[in-house]
Amino acid sequence: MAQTYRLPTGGRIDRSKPIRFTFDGRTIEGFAGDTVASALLANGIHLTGRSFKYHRPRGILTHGSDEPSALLSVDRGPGRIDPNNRATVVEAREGLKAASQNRWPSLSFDVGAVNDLLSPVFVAGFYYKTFMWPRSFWDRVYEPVIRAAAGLGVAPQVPDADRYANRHAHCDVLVVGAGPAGLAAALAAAKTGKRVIVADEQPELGGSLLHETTTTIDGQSAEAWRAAAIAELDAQENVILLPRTTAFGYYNHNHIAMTERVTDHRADAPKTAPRERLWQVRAGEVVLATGAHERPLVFADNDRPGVMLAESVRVFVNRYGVLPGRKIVFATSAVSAYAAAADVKAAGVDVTLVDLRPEIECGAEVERLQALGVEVLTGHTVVGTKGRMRVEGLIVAPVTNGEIGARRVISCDCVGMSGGWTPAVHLFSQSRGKLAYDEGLDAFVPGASAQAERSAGAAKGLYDLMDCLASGFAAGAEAAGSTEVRTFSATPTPVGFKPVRALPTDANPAKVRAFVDFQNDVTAKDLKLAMREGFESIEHVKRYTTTGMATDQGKTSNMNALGIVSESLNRPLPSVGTTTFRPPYTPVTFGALVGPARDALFDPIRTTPIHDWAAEHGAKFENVALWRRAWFFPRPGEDQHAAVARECKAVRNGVGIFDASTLGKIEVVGPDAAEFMNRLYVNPWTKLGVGRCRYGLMLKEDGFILDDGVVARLADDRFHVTTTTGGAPRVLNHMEDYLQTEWPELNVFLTSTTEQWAVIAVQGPKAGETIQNLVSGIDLSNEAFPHMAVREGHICGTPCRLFRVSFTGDLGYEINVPSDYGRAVWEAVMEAGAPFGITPYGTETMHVLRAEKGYIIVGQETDGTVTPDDVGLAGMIAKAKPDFVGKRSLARPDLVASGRKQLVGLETADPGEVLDEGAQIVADPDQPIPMKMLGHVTSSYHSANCGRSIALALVEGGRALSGKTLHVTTPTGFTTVTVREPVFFDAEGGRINA
Amino acid sequence: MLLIDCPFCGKRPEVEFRCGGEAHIARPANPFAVDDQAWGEHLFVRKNPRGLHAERWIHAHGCGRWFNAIRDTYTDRFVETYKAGERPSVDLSEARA
Amino acid sequence: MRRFSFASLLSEALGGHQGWGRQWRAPDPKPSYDVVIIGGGGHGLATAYYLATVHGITNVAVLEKGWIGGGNTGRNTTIIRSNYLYDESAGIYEHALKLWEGLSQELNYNVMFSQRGVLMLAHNHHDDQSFKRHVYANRLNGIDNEWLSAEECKDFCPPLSISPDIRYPVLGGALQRRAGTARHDAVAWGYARGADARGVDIIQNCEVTGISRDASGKAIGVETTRGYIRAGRIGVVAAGNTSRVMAMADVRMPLESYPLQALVSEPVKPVFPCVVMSNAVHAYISQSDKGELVIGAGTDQYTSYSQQGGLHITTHTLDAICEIFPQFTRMRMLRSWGGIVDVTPDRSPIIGKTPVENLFVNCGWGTGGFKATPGSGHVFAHTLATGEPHKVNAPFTLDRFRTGRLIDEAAAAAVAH
Amino acid sequence: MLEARNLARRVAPLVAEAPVVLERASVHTLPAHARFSLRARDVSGVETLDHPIGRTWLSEKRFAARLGPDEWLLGAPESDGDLLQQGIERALSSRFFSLVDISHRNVAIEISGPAAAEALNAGCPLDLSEAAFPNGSATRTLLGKAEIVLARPSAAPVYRVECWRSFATYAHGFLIEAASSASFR
Ligand SMILES: Cc1cc2nc3c(=O)[nH]c(=O)nc-3n(C[C@H](O)[C@H](O)[C@H](O)COP(=O)(O)OP(=O)(O)OC[C@H]3O[C@@H](n4cnc5c(N)ncnc54)[C@H](O)[C@@H]3O)c2cc1C
Ligand SMILES: NC(=O)c1ccc[n+]([C@@H]2O[C@H](COP(=O)([O-])OP(=O)(O)OC[C@H]3O[C@@H](n4cnc5c(N)ncnc54)[C@H](O)[C@@H]3O)[C@@H](O)[C@H]2O)c1
Ligand SMILES: Cc1cc2nc3c(=O)[nH]c(=O)nc-3n(C[C@H](O)[C@H](O)[C@H](O)COP(=O)(O)O)c2cc1C
Ligand SMILES: [Zn+2]
Repeated sequence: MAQTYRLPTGGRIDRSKPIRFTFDGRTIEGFAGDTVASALLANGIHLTGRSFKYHRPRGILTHGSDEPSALLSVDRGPGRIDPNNRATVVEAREGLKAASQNRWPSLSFDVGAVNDLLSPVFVAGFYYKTFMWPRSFWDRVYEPVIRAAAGLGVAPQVPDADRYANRHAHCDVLVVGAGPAGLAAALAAAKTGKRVIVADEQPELGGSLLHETTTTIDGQSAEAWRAAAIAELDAQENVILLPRTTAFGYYNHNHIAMTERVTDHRADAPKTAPRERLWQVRAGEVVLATGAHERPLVFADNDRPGVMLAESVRVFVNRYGVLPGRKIVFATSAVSAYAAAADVKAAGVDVTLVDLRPEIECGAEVERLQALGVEVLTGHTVVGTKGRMRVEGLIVAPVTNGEIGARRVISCDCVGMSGGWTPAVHLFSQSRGKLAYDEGLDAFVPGASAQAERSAGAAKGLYDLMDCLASGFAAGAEAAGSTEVRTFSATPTPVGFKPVRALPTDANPAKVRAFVDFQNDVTAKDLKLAMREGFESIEHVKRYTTTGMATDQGKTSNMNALGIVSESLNRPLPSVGTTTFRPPYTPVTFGALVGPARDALFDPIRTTPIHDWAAEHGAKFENVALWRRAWFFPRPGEDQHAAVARECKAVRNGVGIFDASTLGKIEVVGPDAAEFMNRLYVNPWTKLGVGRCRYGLMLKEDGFILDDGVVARLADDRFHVTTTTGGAPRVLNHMEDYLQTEWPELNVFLTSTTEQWAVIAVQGPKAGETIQNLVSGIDLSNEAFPHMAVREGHICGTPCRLFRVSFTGDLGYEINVPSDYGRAVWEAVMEAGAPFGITPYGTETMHVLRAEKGYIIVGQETDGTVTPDDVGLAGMIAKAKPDFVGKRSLARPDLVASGRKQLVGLETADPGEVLDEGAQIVADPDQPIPMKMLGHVTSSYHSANCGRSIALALVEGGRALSGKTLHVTTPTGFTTVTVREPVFFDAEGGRINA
Repeated sequence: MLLIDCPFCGKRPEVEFRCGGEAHIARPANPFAVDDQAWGEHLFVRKNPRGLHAERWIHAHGCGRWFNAIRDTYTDRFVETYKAGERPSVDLSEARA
Repeated sequence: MRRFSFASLLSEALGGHQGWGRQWRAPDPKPSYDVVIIGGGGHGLATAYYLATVHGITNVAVLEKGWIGGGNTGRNTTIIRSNYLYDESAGIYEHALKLWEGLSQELNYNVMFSQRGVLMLAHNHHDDQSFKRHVYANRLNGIDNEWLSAEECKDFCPPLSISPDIRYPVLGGALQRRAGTARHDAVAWGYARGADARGVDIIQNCEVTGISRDASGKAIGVETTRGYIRAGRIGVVAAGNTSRVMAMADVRMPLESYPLQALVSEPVKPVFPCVVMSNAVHAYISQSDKGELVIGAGTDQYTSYSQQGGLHITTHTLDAICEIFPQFTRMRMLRSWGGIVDVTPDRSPIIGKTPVENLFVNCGWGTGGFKATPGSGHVFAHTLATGEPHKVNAPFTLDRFRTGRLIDEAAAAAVAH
Repeated sequence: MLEARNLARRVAPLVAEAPVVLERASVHTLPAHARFSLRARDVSGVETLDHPIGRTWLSEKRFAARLGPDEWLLGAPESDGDLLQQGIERALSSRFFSLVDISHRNVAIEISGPAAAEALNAGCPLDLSEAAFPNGSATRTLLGKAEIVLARPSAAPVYRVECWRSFATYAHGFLIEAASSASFR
């Protein structure tokens, strides 16, 4: 079947470029320029899917992005399948596979259609009233069935084959919508030389001009005017024209988000091309020329395939050269449908027009249409349709003074309906502009703006073409700061309509199923039921009935729903108000929002200068904040346990080497540096000598531990501060905050040097011997360079800051060299240490070794609720200092109360048993639940050096419990532990100076 | 995304900034001179108004300076921004939304 | 109250559903009530319901400035769980979870409480340790929560990527099987209907604009847009607006109100069997009965009452979602929105007395109070009825910000090293 | 001496990365440079420093980009590092300042070509138009999820992106991805 409904001439499609795609497996022929919808119609297909709830046959209602019904799954190849595409916006292209949804086994025979028979039960909100008994059935039976029935299309199953791009852009004037109003606005703004961006969601700019075949503007055809306007804009450097670009969100401070569809329409797109591009535009001024949406009429069985919007019928005929039917009835309460009827008639179709309004209200249009040979029935209502898979007739009846006369069936294969127009105020409303109700238009129009924005054209409630052009030009000029005024001449547009809610009917309204929200299957009856049940707020009506909550967000239905609510409540429409307009205007792919932030670009992976060496030497890595750190270095055949045990022993018995480059480093410089340190740390700093180091502890103002680290004094006015890896940014921020805002009088500057220095920790009894031949300018002897000292000199010819510090309890050095030298120095140390069996170790061994010594790790022993005293570090607090950040809070009642959790060591009865970190501790495992928990295990390891497991824990009143037995949870029950001092190895601390 | 007028750099996008909460909360010169109640309030109690609000921002991914702003917490519009240590030109005690 | 059941639905179906009456009345305010509740969200309505059903106090008004359930109750991602760490939190959330388990039947209103399980993903060793700490604490508190390996996570949630090559590979997870979701609107409506049936007046479009106090300082009534109403006791349950309401009684609060955003995708056939939360990458996701993926984003960084936020918050969340569910990039966002959450310094609620006699407050639920709705209402009703806290809410005092006895779940889960 | 034998070689990040040359935007890594972070309150009269925030003083070999009221990023060829340092110490000798060597902290990447600004805008939220970001501009900002300093040393569409070294792989990857997307119309 080859396009039997295609007109021989006309339309904007490119007849020289035939294309083929499939719909439910069947080949469809069309032309470049078709949408899937227009091509289906050209092939006589209206039935495109099944509705959400009742599985009713549904077809194509509109010609644009407001489409609620014709939703298809689209397959553009592997990794490129997605559901719920509107047939009216998907551009037909070679090889695309479209499929109907929400039906099984087939579109024409759908088992789910039994729901339609049950529809008397399945009314709005019915599920709140039932499915409660038996209780257990909800999870196992009812809910799964409800879920399977809902949900429209099928989610993609495999990772996306496409890429997505992002672009921030700035302009003076952003014009959204490129119909006559938007084009006029762009022309006006562009002339000023200001930067202008014009975005329109359609493949071609022009909006309604794309289907105005008989109208003239300034003496030329609408098409000629359109083409000239676009050519003029395109020629200007300061203008960016963006077809296929939907402005979907209007955020604060004129931040507008738009998606550009770059490749979906192209069968030949290069692989590297992004599918979509997110534009984040910061606009000086915005002109919203987004047009208006036509309203359907609400009558019984108005949802049959073949029942469309009147203007859409016109669009398919004029723009796509497609006849949606051979015998078309228009049902309307609006004049605009007359234009549609006239154009369709001119295309050679048998046309009847039914107007709800009495003859005298209809004006001269009636005669004009009759003169073209169209039968016009004024004063008629629609009470139903014939046909199921496709409309076969429209049932109409005269209304006189509210009385419904005899029914008459007008046989037809397509219905074009129009209940008037609704300005597309979505973006205006998102911008927080106040809507004003226009009684004459029976619609909300933009009122006071909240941002630098103005509306124009039909979006502002102006429906006459001349007004659209003039208002667009004025808006564009004003937005660009120009005062230019321009008038346009154009063919007058027939405008005007009579607002109508549900159409009058002779049927029992309690039985009539007149659809308001087509996608969510909400009928006028449902709305009335909601109100009967007390859901009077429009927001309640929406949520109870789900009207306006479908993928079209009620573009075609919201005003009808509102009208019905207002009428039933007998309250004026503006006092009922609209529901809230929210982004996005039309659904936006997650991909566009994510943009390039996928895979390797999701989050930076920070690595150290020694990372590559570690990777080459088989390290396993762990994520720590954004960093990737070497975790352990298994040798062939070793598991983690064996590797860590070996690394631990190597450090204590010989020497180990550890990459500590990720430690945060801050250079604190200035005459007031020591005073600044005094105020920020619990420790005193004034007396710390140059060349000396001190372990510092820092609190938040609430008294809890924020961070710790070794601090070296390099000069009177210069400190080299280190922080934890994860804490580095936090600590610098904390310091800057106090420095700038609390103590601006201090002459101190902070500079992050985390990444300036590679840090190589060399630890173990052979550490000194390992490095001594590499170092020059530093006397490494114990006397000249004691524990907790710092020296500047050279290593391997490179300037270094050498710290004599230890996080292992053994003799240790931390070599700081400029990062680019890190790897070379590391390799040199490896070589120098070879005679001593130097062993690279990772974070896991580092953790074990420091735990053997009872050193805390901030974030592991502490958690944001822990004070210095809790972890046994109260002694570090400078007694003499009147104040430091957090000091006052340490005196709060709960922080000095007894029964706080304190750091202790734990020893399992079985030395081979390693407790779970996070395990909870109780005094009596036999107490009933809920049990009294005394604390938890913060660190727990097998210690090869101690020959047993070790653990640190925070335990209520723990320091007084030394020697006591407690019980710790295990995956299967409890185990017994003895409380002890939290130092397991070299309690006297002699090794550090060995 | 807000557009924030850094007193040093001019209008820049919100993602370059961090908000530091209510402004002009002076840290007591001698914290030990205030009782637990007052100290608790200093730490935790906030005006949290619906309307004009004086708040701290830092142009973290810009010039790195802390500064203050008056913003309407209902419309999210900035009334003004000013450097740390300066006072706003609007009288916040008058402001009620 | 007309009972809801399949039978009543069937019989109404025969009559075109003309017989259903209002689910709750729309009374004018009376001059005086024993208890006035400010705020018709889930918590306020539940409070009224339990005042009537448990304490027999029915001369109660719930005053709602807009439409009931229109605050955070109507805009949350509906995650319900009770696997909190501290005894205090576990106590109140588990109290709530037990009530959720029979709520549809109790209210005779299907709130669609779906115990589909909440899986919290661990992406690093710190998560691993922290989740185990929770799992063990929960066990000793009688709350179900179990540790799953990455493979078990995948079995439980097939769309999950457990590839070791992603930025933050999944190391495992903590699963609470009894946790899940519920139909948020139905919770408000069900409580409203239940309370109304017992005589509570639910008064919408009634904004409280002042709290009046007598010479002794005691709260005695409220000014509203529908006139003055005397009150024996007043309970403030105004979520994001608590600071403003309490300021009417000159009480300053340790609260800040932030926009919190959420979004839904277009509806699709069932693909997502449970709830997944990932704190490390900041993502929360489930699928509703109607088929949308319901995704929670983060708060904006500044305080605001505007119920909307910036796009970058949304994109950041979707980055994370698509990192662990890469097949979802072709899904589409259908709608996004914001609510205003009131956040305390320790992110735990405040439920109890205030410095003003007869004025009580229930606030500070921040980003996670929906799950507590029944429990919160239940204990707050007790507090209002007796003048003293229930043992479950006793720790959640305002005074803890003076003493430092914070209940800081977030700090306990601090991301670190 | 072991020390002499092991005289450390300098290995900068991204050294192995080949230039990526696309039709409308190309990405090159730049060799190591001397870099200093200068902090000072008062620079009045010091010609190389006393210019508006966001602007750069440039000579053939050196630059001083003013990132904030009291912060400059200083750059010079690697061999001129000491000279630069001495120059600053001399110019500000009597005033309070902090000069910290960050040559190894920062890594520079160059993106050039007609679509260079557009590619940067994939992750940089600033207005990079001629009027807003002319020749001589420099500022700290963001590129996706990484902080960068963005500089435009000349009138040509050539931009220098500096970031901390551990973010270099990300920033470099981001720019390549962005350059290829921007090259597609
Ligand atoms: C996006 C988002 C996602 C969330 N996700 C979750 C989640 O997954 N799980 C979870 O447990 N929690 C979640 N939460 C939090 C949860 O929604 C709230 O904690 C909870 O709903 C609060 O309930 P409420 O009844 O206290 O408040 P609300 O429902 O906000 O009710 C307060 C009511 O007070 C009214 N009010 C305010 N001022 C006045 C006045 N002056 N006079 C009269 N009435 C007034 C308001 O109009 C409002 O209706 C989320 C919140 C948001 C915003
Ligand atoms: N006869 C009547 O009653 C009647 C009623 C309404 C409109 N009209 C006619 O319609 C025309 C209105 O002109 P106009 O310029 O105001 O509107 P238009 O409909 O011609 O153009 C609006 C354009 O905006 C685009 N658009 C809408 N929302 C968008 C978004 N979020 N992002 C990107 N693009 C978006 C649309 O695709 C469309 O191209 C006039 O010709 C007028 O006569 C007539
Ligand atoms: C769990 C949940 C699911 C939702 N599902 C939908 C939906 O399917 N369609 C829709 O339009 N909105 C949905 N919403 C959003 C609401 O329409 C609305 O945005 C939200 O309640 C906030 O109210 P407001 O946007 O009117 O301010 C959902 C909201 C929640 C909390
Ligand atoms: Zn700045």
